[in-house]
Order: sequence, then structure tokens, then C-alpha cells
Amino acid sequence: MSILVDKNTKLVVQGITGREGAFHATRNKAYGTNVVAGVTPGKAGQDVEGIPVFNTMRDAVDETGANTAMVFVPPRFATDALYEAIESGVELIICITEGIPAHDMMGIYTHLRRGNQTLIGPNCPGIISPGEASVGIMPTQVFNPGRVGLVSRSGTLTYQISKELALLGIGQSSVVGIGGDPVVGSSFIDIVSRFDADPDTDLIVMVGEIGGNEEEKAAEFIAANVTTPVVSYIAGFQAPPGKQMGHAGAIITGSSGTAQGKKEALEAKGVRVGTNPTEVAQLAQEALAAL
Amino acid sequence: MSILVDKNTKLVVQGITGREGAFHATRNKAYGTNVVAGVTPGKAGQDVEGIPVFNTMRDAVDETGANTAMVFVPPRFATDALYEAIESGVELIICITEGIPAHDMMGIYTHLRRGNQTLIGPNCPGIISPGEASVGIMPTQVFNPGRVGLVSRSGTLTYQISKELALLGIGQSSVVGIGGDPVVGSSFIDIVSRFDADPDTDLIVMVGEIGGNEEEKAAEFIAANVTTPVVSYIAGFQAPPGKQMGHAGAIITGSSGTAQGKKEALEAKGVRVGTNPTEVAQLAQEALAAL
Amino acid sequence: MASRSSGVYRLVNITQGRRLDLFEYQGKQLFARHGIPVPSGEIVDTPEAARAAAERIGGTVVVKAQVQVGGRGKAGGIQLAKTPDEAEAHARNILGMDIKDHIVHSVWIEAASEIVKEYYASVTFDRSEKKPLVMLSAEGGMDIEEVARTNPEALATLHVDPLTGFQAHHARWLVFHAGIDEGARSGVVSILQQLYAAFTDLDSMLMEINPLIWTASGDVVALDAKVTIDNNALYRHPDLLALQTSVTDDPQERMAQEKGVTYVKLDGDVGILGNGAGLVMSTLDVVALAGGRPANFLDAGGGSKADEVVAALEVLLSDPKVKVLLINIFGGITRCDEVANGLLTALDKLNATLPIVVRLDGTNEDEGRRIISEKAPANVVVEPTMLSAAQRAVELAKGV
Amino acid sequence: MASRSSGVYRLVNITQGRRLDLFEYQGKQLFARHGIPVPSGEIVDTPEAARAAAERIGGTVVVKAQVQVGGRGKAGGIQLAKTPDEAEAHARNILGMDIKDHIVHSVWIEAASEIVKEYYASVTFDRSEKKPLVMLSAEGGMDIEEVARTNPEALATLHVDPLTGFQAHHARWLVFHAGIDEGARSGVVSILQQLYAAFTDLDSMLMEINPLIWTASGDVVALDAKVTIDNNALYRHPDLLALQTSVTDDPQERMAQEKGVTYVKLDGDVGILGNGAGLVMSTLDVVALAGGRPANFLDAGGGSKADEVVAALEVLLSDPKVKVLLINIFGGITRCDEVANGLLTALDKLNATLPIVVRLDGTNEDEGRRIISEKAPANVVVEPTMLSAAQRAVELAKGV
Repeated sequence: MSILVDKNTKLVVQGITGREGAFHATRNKAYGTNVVAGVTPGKAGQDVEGIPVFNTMRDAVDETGANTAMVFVPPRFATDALYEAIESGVELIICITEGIPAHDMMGIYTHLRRGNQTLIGPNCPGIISPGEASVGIMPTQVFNPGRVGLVSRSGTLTYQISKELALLGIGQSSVVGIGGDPVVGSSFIDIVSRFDADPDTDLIVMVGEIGGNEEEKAAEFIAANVTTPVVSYIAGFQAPPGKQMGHAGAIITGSSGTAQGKKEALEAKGVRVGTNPTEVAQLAQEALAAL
Repeated sequence: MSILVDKNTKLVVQGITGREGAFHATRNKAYGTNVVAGVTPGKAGQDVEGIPVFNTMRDAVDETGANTAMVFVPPRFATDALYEAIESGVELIICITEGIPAHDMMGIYTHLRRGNQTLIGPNCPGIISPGEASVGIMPTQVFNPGRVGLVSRSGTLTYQISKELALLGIGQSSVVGIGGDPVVGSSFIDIVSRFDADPDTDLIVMVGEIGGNEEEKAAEFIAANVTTPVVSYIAGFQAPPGKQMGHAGAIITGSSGTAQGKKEALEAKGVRVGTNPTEVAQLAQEALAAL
Repeated sequence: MASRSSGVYRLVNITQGRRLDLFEYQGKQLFARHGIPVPSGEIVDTPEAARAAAERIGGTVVVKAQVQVGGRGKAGGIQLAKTPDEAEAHARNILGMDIKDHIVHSVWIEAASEIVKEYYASVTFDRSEKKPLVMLSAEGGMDIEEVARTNPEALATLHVDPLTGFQAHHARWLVFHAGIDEGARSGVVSILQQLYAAFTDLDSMLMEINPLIWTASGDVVALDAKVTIDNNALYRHPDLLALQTSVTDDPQERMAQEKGVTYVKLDGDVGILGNGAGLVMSTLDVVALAGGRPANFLDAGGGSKADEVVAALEVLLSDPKVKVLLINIFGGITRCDEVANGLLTALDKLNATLPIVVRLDGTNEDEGRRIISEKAPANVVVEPTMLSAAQRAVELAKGV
Repeated sequence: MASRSSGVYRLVNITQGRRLDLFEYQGKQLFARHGIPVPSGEIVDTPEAARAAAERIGGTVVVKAQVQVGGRGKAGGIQLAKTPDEAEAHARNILGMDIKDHIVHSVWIEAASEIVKEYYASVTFDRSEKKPLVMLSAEGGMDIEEVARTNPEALATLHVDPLTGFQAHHARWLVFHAGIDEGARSGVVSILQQLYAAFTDLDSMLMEINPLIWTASGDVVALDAKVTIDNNALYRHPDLLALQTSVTDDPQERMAQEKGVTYVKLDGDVGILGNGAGLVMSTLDVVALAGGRPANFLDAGGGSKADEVVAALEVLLSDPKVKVLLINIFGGITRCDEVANGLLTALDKLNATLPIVVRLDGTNEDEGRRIISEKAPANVVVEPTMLSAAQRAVELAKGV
């Protein structure tokens, strides 16, 4: 019925005694997510709405068998928290924190990709598998159980498109916000291939935006490997031209990074692209009808 | 007929234009080893006794298809040379250089163990598979083709024991000097398991010495996993007791590190241990006779 | 629509990782601190000071406009001066010059170098590979993008494992493969290593030297410096924080910077406020599809509170080109009632009379809509969807 | 035969990775440079200087013998002095003291600390895992080995990935699991991070603080410092190279150090020279099996040249206990003819008359044996095997 988070998720929340951490841990639990632990150094023995707090991730995992971590600690401490999560052995780490330095993330990404743990984010809204579990900050009322897998770089745009889908009676298997930072743990390709392997996902909606070339890479990957139909939305057609310091960036990108360029790359590989949220929901409806 | 080096070895020598590099590359080639390239930055286009020299390892591997590297560069540049060898993609790296800082080797070891390349050494005499290939600095006249796999932490002791074996008419499948440094790329366990998997090795001779606990770990491993018979020699029964700075080392070793301790650990797992080179050759002869 | 490859740079950086662009002279000062040879020089902001600097430096100097944009050479922003008189005259011409909408406020006076050969060197964050990328070419000078296109063999490139770092053998490989002249090799190897160290030590996203020169005296020297720093990492570089000065001459962008609002000016008349970069970009697109022209990009952020809404509206309303406001909120962390209250506060404070179209969805949406329908003045209208809100705003902009 | 776990330390380190052991005061100076709090103090080598230092420091001081061996506390090498008079008196007693064969040449005078609690902290190179190991215990003080044996729960241990390093969360985990008191936690976390940084920056093999104290004023302070440095890395620490002073009082060991010969004195009468640590250790064993007692360990190295043979023989012949020499060479890189020539030169120069048994094998063995049989004096005999050479040497030692 879903990818990444579901009824088997046992969640530990890093930074659970902070304002945002406590609020969203509690909300996630209220949605039905199995929130088994929180971590705040020095606060072992306390609890947050019945969720026990531990000093370290290792303790939390040892004591509760948590398999998923959500990182809510401030950016200056988030790099440390991410390494701690990796070493604790959890399978999945979802990092909500925004503002982690790119150099730190390069190191974490390289380290993580040598093993088989999964990182979603940072700077992401989390993951929801409607009716099963919600890990993150998404407004749960927008999402309904269904058979569309939604993956997006943008938080609020995810809600917008989910709302448009809901207006047409379409629900989701899972919704994954991969985050908008230059270095995120999981790419479109990673999530699209998980959806493709999920028997309960009939259609994939991929929501991109200007910058980088992840959408272009995903287009190639989809054409070569993915059998589940994909529709896409790209934001930023009106993005203004601007200056650029130095030429190194322009040399390496290869692709233009523009919305138009991404749209063309996707369409060239047979992926239909909507140019506004309402349209992409309609494309999804048509694609589902054609199954 | 052998492990690690053989007729398929295509050797590139790093530091080939140095005094020792040139001498041993030439000797290895004279033994019949397929020495395809050398590397010395800035000397591309030259040759050493017909062996072409390249500026970088990547060039050497691209141009010649080398699959094995031997490192002969001075210790201050050897760490760099090792990383260069790793990145060039060769399957096997044999580092003769002595005196590489332990911290550098910790990094290299950790990095290397995440992939599937093999490092022998540093501070080792190399590998010989008699009649097939010699990579390193061993005096080739001591070794004869045969069915004993010899692995040793010590260079000259390897020659001594091979000579004792030769006096009894016993030759080797391969002889591997793993090196005497605190951090070496391959342990007794790594090499013993290769010999165990080699259909042309009937008996393994493991030559250890005081310090560390690699012999003790090998004893456990042999008892649990190795079907080929093993005999062993340990040097250093007369090693004098001495002072120790701090207690951290004593806490972690667990095993005593003494020759007597190693002998007992091996014998407890059914490995016969000689107390002098002549005796271990006799033990090998008896073990071969019992096959 | 952006057509150049650099077209989306500005908004991408604003939405997906803000960066601090340094002036050439700041970059060179950092280079010097990291052991990268640079010509000696001084930064000045008057023609008189330029003369004095040229006197102190002695001999022929170069007067270089300090602007955070490329192409200053072609625009006349770099001049050779054989005497202090000439330096003063050039500084007078260059100071105040407008180079691609950037006003020159200062010039860098440096000792002229005797150039034997011009190379190119850079370390960049490669977003696609998520690794640093080091590039080196023996074909340096004005247009390295052209070299990359027409003679890619002349550009040696190498990705670096951020955990094991950039090593001497990497530098050697680049130097041999870029075809650097033999006499300059060891100098370039050393500079590449220092440049990479500076790149990581300073949390840089780009360090570019173009040209990197080989001089008549046999030295290798950085003749230019383009340095950008990851804003997310500035907290650990307090000295660089001080370099973060406003470089815009646009009044709204300046006001937005002061208030900490993420804002980019566009040339339309529909003022836009939304929450979340993706949703705001989408809003711009929907306005354009409805036949309108957005006046700006403004992201009030993930957890917009009343204060932030007030600050954002102040920026928008200060722009005389804006004929209508479109407020598009989808509350996740953001709560619609707080946005509605912020809007009322702002309208009260700013006495705005232009038409305002509001779309509120998500957390506490009913409460937010109720607040507006009960308390907002008549120029505020609520629309149920993003699309209808955009259409209404465009109609109003055309009708006024 | 060594029975203690630390028994083989000396020879192991000599044969498999030489290390520079620092004095406490040198370690503390390095700690201070790396941000680890230590009591203020001075190093002195006369009682008068001890008094002056105590006056400058003021208040109660501690007078501590500087020796590179443990157990000085029990031996009376650490004394509290309430006055400069007492400091002088203690220094007079301690200077010149013999602590486990180490003569005290200097004392460290430091301000006394008010100890609330004693902890233990260390970073060691763990040879078995090939990684740094960090250890922390709330049970610090005299005998941490005893704690490890009897109460292992009180010792928190953690291996570090050398590529990603020691991170704040590692330090926190150690502090919570070692049971460090709450008020001392942040101080200990910070010291652990500094200690690890110093360990890697200085190419250390051991950095041990025992005790690490929590003081009445709430600070966490390193009251002792045991630091050893990897000799192979000294080339990149020129300041540490200067600390590498001779610490042996044995004349042969001192001579060996000066000549760069790898030598350890034993208590027998058969002098031994070989090439390669393994072969030399094996030679000691074979001599013992033959009923003899080796006088030393001496490794002439992998590529022994004539000069090195001369230097090695000079060391051996200077020891009056040596009754016979056993020279055991298996040439790989080493060439037997060069060894033979070196031997002749040395004998000529040193006028040695004691019996010398030589075994030469390996590269150029025929040539080497020929040189000796033709040119060597009558006290030199050649044996064909290692075993027979050892037996002959033992017979000669007993017979003389």
C-alpha cells in the first residue's frame, strides 16, 4: 500500500523536546504513526505525550527497536544528529531541518551511499502514506489513501497538487517530499524506482522545479527502467534570468536547469508534463483512466 | 597453482625510476613477471629496461590494462601513491614502502575495506608464486614451485623458512609477506582463506611473531572455517619484558601478545606450532605426509 | 523565458541554497590567507585614494572595477595605469559605472603582472554528482565556457570524494591532462591543493581563478578571484558574515533584504505573496497562464507568522508598479488564521487600497477565511482555488 | 619469558612501529595548545629552580617526577608542597631518584587542584581494529586496568571511523555511558573532542589522561598526560622531533640510538646481529633453545650496507658482557658480500678478538662466504645453517 513509511514504521524523533519536534511528533502519533521514542541529550527518563525520551540514538534504538528516525534538531547540530542516526543503524532517516551546510551534506551523502540506509531530505516536509503513517510536517487532511505515488522537491506545492488530486477523487499510496536542498539524500530516481516496485502504486506523479538536473536524469531513468506510468509537473517557467558568478557552474550543468528545458526533457521521454497544478491532476486522472 | 600473483598479473610499478624501484622492477621482470608499466610523475615517455613510464596511475592503467600495482615510492609520498593506486582501479596493490604513518594507513585501510580491492603491505617483501610471478623484493632462488602456501609478517624469516622447506624438498604455491606494520592491508585471516580456497594449496604455513593479536584471531578463524591443514611458527619467545606508557593498550589487547600466548592459542585450535624455523619445516613435512 | 544557461541562477540560488558572492578583492584576500599567490593591491573608493594606492604600489598598476558580475573587462571596468595620474583618471571613469545593472562602488588597484601564459582553475560544488569538482585548463583567459564547448579536451575535470579529499595525485593528474607547461606544473599543483583546502575550509560553493597566470619570473599567480560561500555555513565563519553587504540598487530588494524577506523583483504588475518556494514559483506560472504579469517572487517561508506577513506586504506595497496583490497560502506549518490576522494588521498599518485577492488553504483554513470575510475591508476578496485566485487577480490588474 | 600483558611492549614497538614517548610536562604543553585545560606549571631540573617556580605559581603546588614509566606515585615521585621550602625539599629528594630503572632528571611543579572526582579518558590506536579507540570512565585514578577487569561496565569504549572522525554524538554517548556526573558532562564532552583532534593532528598512538579531574570550581582538567607519537610521522611534526631525546641510561642503548641502530639490551652473553626483525627474534629463540643466553636484539635492517654493519658491531663489541658474536644474515635486499666486507672493516677497525660465528645466506651468499673464509682472521667461523651457527655460538660462549 505504500513505500518507506507504513504500519511497520517505528519512529524515533531526534530533537523531540524542542518546540517543533514536540508538536510534530505528537501530530504524527495522533495520525496513527508508531512513534516509539524521542532523543534529547540529558533528558532521558522524560516523556513527550507518552513518548519516552533517551539521551542518545543508540539507546533509543536498543531500547525500542526503532527503525526510522526523524531529525528535528537545529541546523548547527543537525549534521551531528544525522551521523548519530546513521550509526544507530535505523533503516530510514527523514531530515526536516532546513539550513544544513552543503559541505556537511556532501560528506554525509558520500558516507551514506556506501551503505544501504536511506535518507530523505534535509529541508523536506517528510513522508505520508495516507491511512498508515505520517512522518513529518505535512497537513494530513489533504491526503487520502489511493494508488498514486507522489514525489516532490517542494513542500507546499505537494499539498497543492494533493489537494487538486483530492478534488478529482484521487488518493495516494505514499507522498514523499525529497527536499529542496542542493544535496538531498534521495533523488527523484531513488523514489520513482521505489514506487515502480510497489504493487500498490499505479501511477507516479513527479513534481519538480527549476535548478539542477535531477528531473532530466529522472527522465532518462524512467524511459529506460520504469514501467509504471509517470506524469510530471514543473514549477518556475516564469523564473527570471539572472547573473552568475564565474563560469564553472555553467560548464558542468550540461542541461539548462530551466522549467522549459526540464519539460522538454521529460516529454522527449514520453512523460506528460502539466504546467499548473490543476492540469497535472487532470493528466493524472487521464492516465489512471487509461490503465 | 597460486594466489594473488600469477601468469595473469599485469604489473605497474609506482616509483619505477627510483633506485630500488628500477632494480626490483627489472628483477621481477627477469623472473618472468609481466611488468607492463611504471609510473613517475613527469617522466612519461621514458622507459626502464623496456618498461614504459607514465605520469599517472590512471594513464598507466588506461594504456596497459595493468591489474596489479607495486608501490616503491618513499614514505612521505606513499600515502598519496596508495590512494592513486586505489583510484586507478587495479585489483591488487602491493606496498613495499616502509615507514608510512599509522594514521595515514588507518584512513587507507578504512577506505579500502569498503570496496573490493586488495592491499598487501605496507612494509612487506611482496608476493612470489614460484615459477609464475614475483612481485616484490624476495630472493627468488629460495623458492620452488610446490603445494605449500606460506604467509608471514616477516621478510627475512620468510626466506629462512622457505630455505628450510627447500632443504626438505618442499616448494610453495605462493608466498605472501603481509608486512610487519601495525596497520597492513591484508591480515593472516585474509590470506589463509585465499589459500584455503586455492585447489593447488595442500598445506598452509603461517609465520607470526610477537605483538598484536592477529595470530590469535587467525587461530579462531582457522578452527571455524579452514579445511586445509595449517602449521605455524612464532618468533619472539625471548622478547624481553618492557615498560608501557599508559594503560589503554593493555586494556584493549585482551590477548597477551606474547609468543607463548600465540603458540597456546594456535595449539588450542589444533594448529601445530614450531619454535624454530627448522622445526616448522619438519612439521610441514609431517603434515604433507599425512595428507 | 530564460534561454541562457545561467538564466535561472538567481532564483535557483534564492530558493535552493542562498550564497554569498564575494568581490574580487575579498576573494584575493582569502586566497592570500590560504597560501595562494595573488598580486599585492589595495581597495579604494575614490579617485584620489586610487592615486595614492598606485603611488604606494609603484610601477604599472591595474585599476579593476569591483562588481559581482562578469563581463566588466568588456565594459571597460579594467584599465592599465602606468602612472598614479592615469590610475586616478581610470578610477574616476570606473567608479559609478553601471555594469549590467551593477553600480561600481569601489576599485581594486594592484601591481601589474607580466603574463607568460593564462590558465584557468576552479573548484565548484557539482550539484548533480553532489561532490566538489575541480577544473583546470591551459586555455585560460576570457571565456572558459567557450573552451568547454569547442575544445573540451583542453579542460581537465575531476570529481573529489569529500571524505578522502583532494590529494596530490589528483592535482598532478589535472596538471598533466590540462597540458600545463612544465615550468608551471609544481606551482599549479600547489595552488590547486590550496584552492581545494580553501574551498572546504570556507564552505565555498565556487572558487574560480581566471586567469591563473604563469609570470615572466616563473611564478603562478591568481589574477582574478570569484568566490561564493554557502549562506547556510556562515555561522561558522563570522569573518565572512561581515562581508555580506547589500549589492542591489533596487529599493524593494533592498527593503526585503533589510527585513529578511525572500524577494526577487520581476517586471509585471501583479504582486505575489505565497509560502514555500515551489508554491510561489507555481503561482507566478499560473498568473502568467492567466494572461497576467507577476511583479515579483516573494516567499513568506514555511512557518509564516503575522509579523512576517506584515513585513512582506510592506515590501510589496512599496512598489508603485503593483496594481493588485495575490496572496496564495497553503498552510502546513503555516496556519491560515495567523496569515489572515497578519494581513489585517498590515492593511490597517499600511492603509492599502489596491485590490487584494486571497486564497487560503490548509491548516486552520476555515478560521482564516472567516476572519477575512468578517473583518477585511472591501478591497480584499477571497477565492476558493489557486487558479481562480490567479484569474481574478489578473482581471483586476487589467481592469484598474 | 614475558608474563605480564605489557611484557612485549618494548620489542614490539621497536620492531613494528617505533614511538616517541613524551614526558608528562610535554604532553600537558601539547594539551594546552589543543585547548585541553591543564594546571599551570613549570619544568625545572634543580631544587632551587623548584623553589622559585613554587614561589611564582603561589599556594600549594605538586612536585612531580618526570619519567617515561608508570608507577611514579607509588615510588614517591609525586609530592604535595604547601610552601616553596617544601617544594625545594621534595625536588631534592625526587631529582636523581631511580624509578624502575629510569633516573629522574627533571620535575614538573604545578598548582595543586581541588579534586571533586577523578575520571579516566584516553584515545588509543587499536591495532586489532585498525581504528582509534576512545575510552572514558568515571572511575579514574590509579589503576584503570583494574577497573577494566573488575567493573567493565564503568569503562565506556568506542571505535572511531578515521574518515568521518570523532563527532559530538560520540562524545555524548561516552559521557552518558561512562556515568560522568551531570555537572562535568559538557566539560568532558569538550575535552574528548579536543583530545581526539590532538590525537589525529599530532599523529599520536596514545593520549591518556588519568586522572581527568572535576574540580571544586566546576572545571574539568587534565591532571596527567601520557602521549606517544608515531615515529613514522615525525617528519611532519618538526616541533615534536625536538622532543626526541635519549631516555636510556644504558651505554650500549645510548650508543645505538646515536648511531641509528635498532638495538635492545638483554642480559645474556651471546651478542646477536641479524637483518630483519623477524629473523633476529627467531635467532634469539634459537640461541635460547641451544641453551645459550642472548645479550641483545640488534636488527641491522633490510638493506644493510657495510657502514651499518660497522656501526652495529661497534655497539655490540662495546658491551663487556658479550663473550661471542653470532651474525645471522639472510640476504634479500641485503647482499652477503657487502655484509662480509663490513665485517672485515669492523674487525680491522675495532681489533676484536672474541669468537665470531657467521651464517650467510641469500643474495650473493657464495661471494660473501668466500670473502670471509679468505680474508677473515681466525676468530671468525662460518656455519652453514642458522641452527648450527646458534649451537656453535652457544658452545663458544660456554667454553670461553
